[in-house]
Amino acid sequence: SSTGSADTSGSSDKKLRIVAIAALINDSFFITGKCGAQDAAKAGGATLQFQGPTSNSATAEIQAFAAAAATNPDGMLIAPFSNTGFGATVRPLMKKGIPVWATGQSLEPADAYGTTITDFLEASKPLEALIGKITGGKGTVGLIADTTGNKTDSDRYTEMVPALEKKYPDLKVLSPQFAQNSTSMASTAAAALIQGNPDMKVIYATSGPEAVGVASAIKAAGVGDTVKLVSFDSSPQQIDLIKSGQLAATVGQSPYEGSKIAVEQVLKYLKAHKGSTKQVPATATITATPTFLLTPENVTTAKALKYQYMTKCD
Amino acid sequence: MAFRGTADQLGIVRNEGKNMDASQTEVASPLRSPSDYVFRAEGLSKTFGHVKAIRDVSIELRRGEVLALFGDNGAGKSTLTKMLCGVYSPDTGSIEIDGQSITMKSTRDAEDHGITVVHQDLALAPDLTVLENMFLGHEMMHGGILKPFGFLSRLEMAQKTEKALQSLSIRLPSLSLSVKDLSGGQRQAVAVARANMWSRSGILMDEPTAALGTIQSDIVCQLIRTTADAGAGVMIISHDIPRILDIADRVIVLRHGEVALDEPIGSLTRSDVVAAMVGLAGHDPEDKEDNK
Amino acid sequence: MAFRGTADQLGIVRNEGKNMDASQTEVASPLRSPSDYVFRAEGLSKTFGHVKAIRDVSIELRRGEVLALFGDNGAGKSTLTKMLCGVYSPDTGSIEIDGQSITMKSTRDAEDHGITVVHQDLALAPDLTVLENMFLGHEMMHGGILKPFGFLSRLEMAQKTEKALQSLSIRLPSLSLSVKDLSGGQRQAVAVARANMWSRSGILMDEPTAALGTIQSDIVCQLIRTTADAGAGVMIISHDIPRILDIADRVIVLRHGEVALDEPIGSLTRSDVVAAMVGLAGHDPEDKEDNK
Amino acid sequence: MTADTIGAGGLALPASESRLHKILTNNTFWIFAIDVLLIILFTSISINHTFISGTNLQNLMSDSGEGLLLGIAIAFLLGSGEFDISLGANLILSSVVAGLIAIALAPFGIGIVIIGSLVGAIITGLIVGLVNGLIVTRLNVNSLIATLAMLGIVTGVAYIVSGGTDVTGVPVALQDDFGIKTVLGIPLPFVIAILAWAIAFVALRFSRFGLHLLAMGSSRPAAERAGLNTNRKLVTLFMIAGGLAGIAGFIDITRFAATNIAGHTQDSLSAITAAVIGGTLLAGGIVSMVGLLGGVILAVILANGLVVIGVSSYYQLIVVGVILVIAVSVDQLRKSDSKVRLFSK
Amino acid sequence: MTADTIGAGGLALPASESRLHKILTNNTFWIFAIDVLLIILFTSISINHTFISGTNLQNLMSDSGEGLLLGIAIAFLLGSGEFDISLGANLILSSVVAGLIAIALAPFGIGIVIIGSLVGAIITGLIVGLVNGLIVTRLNVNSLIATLAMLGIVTGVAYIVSGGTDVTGVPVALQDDFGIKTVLGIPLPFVIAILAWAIAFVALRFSRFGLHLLAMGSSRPAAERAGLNTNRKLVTLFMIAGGLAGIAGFIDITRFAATNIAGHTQDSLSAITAAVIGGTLLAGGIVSMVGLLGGVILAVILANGLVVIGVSSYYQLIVVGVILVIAVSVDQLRKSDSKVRLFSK
Ligand SMILES: Nc1ncnc2c1ncn2[C@@H]1O[C@H](COP(=O)(O)OP(=O)(O)OP(=O)(O)O)[C@@H](O)[C@H]1O
Ligand SMILES: Nc1ncnc2c1ncn2[C@@H]1O[C@H](COP(=O)(O)OP(=O)(O)OP(=O)(O)O)[C@@H](O)[C@H]1O
Ligand SMILES: [Mg+2]
Ligand SMILES: [Mg+2]
Repeated sequence: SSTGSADTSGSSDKKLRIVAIAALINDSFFITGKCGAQDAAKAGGATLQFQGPTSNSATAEIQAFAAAAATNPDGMLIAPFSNTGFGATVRPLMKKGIPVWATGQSLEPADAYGTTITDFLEASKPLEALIGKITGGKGTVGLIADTTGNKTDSDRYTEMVPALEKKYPDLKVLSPQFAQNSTSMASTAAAALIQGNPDMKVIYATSGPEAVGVASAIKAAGVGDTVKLVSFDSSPQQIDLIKSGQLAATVGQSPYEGSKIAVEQVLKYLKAHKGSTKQVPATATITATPTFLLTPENVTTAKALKYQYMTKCD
Repeated sequence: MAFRGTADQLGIVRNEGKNMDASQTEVASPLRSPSDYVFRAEGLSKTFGHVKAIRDVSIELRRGEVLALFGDNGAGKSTLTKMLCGVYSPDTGSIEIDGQSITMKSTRDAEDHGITVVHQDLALAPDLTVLENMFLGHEMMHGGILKPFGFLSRLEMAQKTEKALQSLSIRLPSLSLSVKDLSGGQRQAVAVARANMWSRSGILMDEPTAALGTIQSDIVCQLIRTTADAGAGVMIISHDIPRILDIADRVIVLRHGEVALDEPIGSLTRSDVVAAMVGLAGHDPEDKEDNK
Repeated sequence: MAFRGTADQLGIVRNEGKNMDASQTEVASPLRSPSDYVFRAEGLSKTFGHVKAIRDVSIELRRGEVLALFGDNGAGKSTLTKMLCGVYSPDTGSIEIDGQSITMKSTRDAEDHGITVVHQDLALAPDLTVLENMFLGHEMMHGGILKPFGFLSRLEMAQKTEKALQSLSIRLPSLSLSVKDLSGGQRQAVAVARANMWSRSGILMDEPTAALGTIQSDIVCQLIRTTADAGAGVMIISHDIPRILDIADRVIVLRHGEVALDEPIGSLTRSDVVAAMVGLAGHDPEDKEDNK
Repeated sequence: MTADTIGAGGLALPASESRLHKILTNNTFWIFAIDVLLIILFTSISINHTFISGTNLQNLMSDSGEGLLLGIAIAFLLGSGEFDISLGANLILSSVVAGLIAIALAPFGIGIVIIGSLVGAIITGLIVGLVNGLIVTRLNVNSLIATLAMLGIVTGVAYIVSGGTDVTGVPVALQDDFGIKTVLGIPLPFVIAILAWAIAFVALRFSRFGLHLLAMGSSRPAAERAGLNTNRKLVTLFMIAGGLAGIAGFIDITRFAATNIAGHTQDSLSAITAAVIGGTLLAGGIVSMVGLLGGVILAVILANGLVVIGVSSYYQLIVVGVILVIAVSVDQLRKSDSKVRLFSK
Repeated sequence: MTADTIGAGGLALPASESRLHKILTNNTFWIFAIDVLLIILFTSISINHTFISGTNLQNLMSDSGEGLLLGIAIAFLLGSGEFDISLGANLILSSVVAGLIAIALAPFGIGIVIIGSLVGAIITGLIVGLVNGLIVTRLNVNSLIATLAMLGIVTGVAYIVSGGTDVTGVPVALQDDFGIKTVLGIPLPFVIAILAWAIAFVALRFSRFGLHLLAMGSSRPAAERAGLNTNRKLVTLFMIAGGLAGIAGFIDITRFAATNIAGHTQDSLSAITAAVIGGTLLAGGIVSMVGLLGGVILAVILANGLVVIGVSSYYQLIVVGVILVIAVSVDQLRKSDSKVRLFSK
């Protein structure tokens, strides 16, 4: 990773330095976001640093964010693990004229200069329809999530489940089993759910590792034709599962787009307020980034490619 | 070649508040209980899985008496001692102190009844210093304003420890050495000095001289005699038969967990004791029923 | 009252392959090295922080000799022994075996030179059974097809262990008792039997009879005498001066880490030894310079 | 071996017979009793008793494969008085290496792929174990800190080797022909784990290796003074543990045809729990392989059973905790006298 | 106290003076030496030396507050020969309770809010500690399994009480007037932690409580035979540890004005690491409060410093691991003879 140019105190021709903090740096969602931010920074003539914890712990991410803030970068991107707890570091930065943009999750309270996040309600509509189609409104739907208390994860089902229950009264949606990013825990839970609910029709995995675990459980139990798997996110493993027909559909987000917009907006602000240490205005408005329901049928189309996460930025 | 000095010349230090100064001999014992027994135990027995370590043993310790407990290795001497001071709870039988039958759940109960113990495995905390081990459970605290904070008054304790060890003619390089850095004999001296310092009505000593030098062993024997003369009851387990016979008032021999001999010292000789230990001279309880 | 039997009557079992059967006395020793010293050590010293445990001690052990090492508690006997068998590495000085100066990094090295040890703290593994402790490091393995798997032949080892313990007149409830369930004396007997079984040219015994019964102590003393007569060198540390003087050929007394007396047994009496230990009769190295 | 005893000592009991008595009274009996109880409970509650059905038993078996392998590794190390917190990271690195090898060897057919990735995983595990052993024995670092440091180092290496995200494009045949394959109805991963368990059981009980391991754990000074080369033996033990973690890593990638570098953070702790519940002492010197099996089964029964009978995940945590306490305290009731210390001195 | 000695024994050294000598030679010196070295290194590398800047020093201090409190709790328990894996969960539950109280008391002004939520957090922590202590002493369950079970139970309870999501809407004043408040430039959380550390240091060194704690850890049978009521003392110790975790929970919610129920999984392990690096023995009997401080500082310097100088996260893991090994092995070099066993027998 490149350390930024020596002196960043506001002189105009100096390269601007932006630091991006991710929630989990070994996840393809955040790697794709990094690529978007890097391309935008290069285009805007700035340098980008990428940091973040390797285990999903909010304390570790907050500490990393505070440490990076202490190096007085020109602008910062934050992909918060949970949307609370960052205010104490974001507010002083914004006061000093350092714009902070949130991607992938909104800050609570809205202290950031701007936010690019998936509109989870909108994103879950096609998934709701698909589940309705597969189950015909009857049977049981299983839910394998990451950890409770992780809003980035819970947003993917907290609005969709009530909507499903309202639309299909006699569809039974089970309470979530938490797999903590562990494929084997997801597989254990899925196998048990299949066992415990003979009329299981669909299992919804809320992220990559969970989807891989559930797919393995379904395959091992040999119930591929009666129990369908749907998921959120489109990691390379999930794309393989779609191509092999083990994954009926998955919601692909556009983290590349989200981080690209974030860097562009931050650079736009910095160029417009060269060297100013005036308070950066915070806003609660959200720039929604598009999502796309990937299915075996459309997974190879050009449009679908834009929503498939990368593992390298070349 | 006179030894360095008998016990009384050395002015054995006793915990003033708690019990007799060595010099007052033969004065009516000021000890708490009027009854002249430290304890009386009836029908004690203890089994570990297959092993019947103690079978129906009755034993009593009178005040002012030195009771010697002999027995071959594995005869059950330590097991019996552990039952008498609350480390083990007896499978059967009862222990009576001051006329009431009591059950002791820990050595704390035994000590409350005035009985302290020198254990065969010494039961010292290796990582603690000598003075910390000496005063463990009997710490001397700072009075005055520091009272509520429960601070240890280490200086006072160091002086008392030093005096007690010197009385056993043990020279330690320094009092702040942890017990794990001491030699075998130095550790045993600390254990003996500790039991002696806190004893009131009785001391049970499980092979107190095993690792001690000859001089220290003689001093400990004299210490035992003087403590008994001062009114306390002392039960001593040892394999050093000649030395203990010199100071014992009564002798009990254990064989395979049973009492093979229980007689006042009278004209008992070393070979009588050994015969009872190995069951040659008709004292042999083994003939009754097999050990299994 | 004759004791149960002297050592040779009991047919003390020795590890056939390795060394002498007790009955062949006075035959030219078939031991490996021609030199008639088990070891020769010059100018050994060891300091623990402030404490100068051993100061410039030279000591040698001849084959066929029983060397008694006496000293007050803390005189440095165990520290010296630990240096002679590789547990501690000496700060200064050298140890010579078979004419070459060697450095021993562990007791394995000492054993390779034929020296086994009975440690004062016995160094037994409490959770292992008696026979596992006896054969730790010298296991007997199944031959034949099972050879490559390295399986222990427990039956054979159990028989050997039993014979060895019986020769010390120690009766254990069962061989599969873990050592932590044994009595103090039973444990020591296991340690002595082990050292005796694997010894070749020399045994160092640090207070081998401390916890043993009188009968067992006599047997161990005879065992030492017979082992020496059979050509091995035995250095024994003890506080049981009379018993050891009976079987010793040479006596060394340590005082404050220095040799206060090193003479053949001749007409040495118990009080000569004690005098040297406490430094009364002009043998006192202490006058030269202070211990600090 | 009916040795006549001098005097009345009870030497009549031949060593092996009393050993049987010893097995029965120790705590493995209680762990399996509780396992059986839970199986009966979950079977009765679950809808048409699916908990005991063939497929679910297969679930239980494939879930317990990796746990049993890591359990054997930690039981050996605990028995010798050491610790290993790096097992989870070792598993991840081994699965990453196995994945990359599988992709590279894909053109040469499934047989080559399986052998190549298994060998690669085991070698990786052995290397991590070797480094663990050398840090502990040569640099004299206590094994908790040494393996904790290696947890970080090995995880970092896994991220670098895998390029920061899970290995993609692992041949699915690895899953079909191995991961979820069954032999006589028994999942292959479980067969491997049980085989390793059997070898470990025999080695611990009857071989010199087992005796030396327990001696080092019971009293390290006693083992050293008996002349055991403890350093060399500890390095061997850490390598065996590493190799077992390597096999577990291979099984992990065959079960899911993908690595899971963000998972496995609690693997070492769950292995330690299964071993300690089974009677293996943290302080060393006492290991129970049968108890370990009971502990692993208990963990898997709870993880699967509570979901099958539909307990919500918050309450699952509480139920598992309560059953853990009951399992261990019931076992203690029997040993009234000897208080089992955490670190028995 | 110049006691004349009979014969030549060296009793001249008064106890306290040699204690100073003992402190210097033990390993705290090395830990702080490495801390200073790292501070110099990171300061020189970081862009215009921001590592040592006022704000970053405040970062370091507020980051180490919770770690130090948990470190004191685990050092006490390790010293007495016990373990506690439930500290992280205790912290979460306490912060949830504190959060809910803060919201409820919001109308009554910041003073009431702070006191109410602090008291609530401490009481929650004490209760969890009490239950830990009772399971260990009354049900005779070894403390690793007991606190592991409580980890699950307490986490489950925290999820139920918080409804499975972080407590939000916590009055921001809690953060502004306490969490990020500084007294003479020093963050309030750090002040509280250092105060608790000082009390712990004095209690351990000079009070009877400290002596009994170490005696129980050095040899439990010896402590029992000296008549100490070990059960009652252990329950007290677990409650103190729980109370400290409660305070850490309060600090957590004041720093971030929100709970973090998905985090804190590694808190107990990091506390144990800091204590063991500082010289506290896992087997009990030896505790170093000064060493603990050095260990906590080392952890915080590495976590913050490596980010400030821009080391990428993968390499951070490796660097931290390597420095851990160096820190502990350098300390061992000095003690050539006495091999420090993990579980010293
Ligand atoms: N590890 C150590 N650290 C500090 N001092 C020690 C250590 N080991 C022994 N010492 C000191 O060295 C001196 C000699 O100890 P050693 O064990 O050799 O005595 P010994 O002659 O065996 O005594 P005993 O007859 O009681 O066994 C003692 O004063 C002891 O305190
Ligand atoms: N915890 C235990 N478990 C099993 N057997 C035990 C236990 N403790 C003692 N024993 C057995 O009980 C018998 C008596 O032991 P004890 O320690 O009382 O003997 P002792 O008379 O003190 O012997 P010594 O003179 O050697 O100290 C021995 O055979 C011993 O093996
Ligand atoms: Mg005894
Ligand atoms: Mg000695």
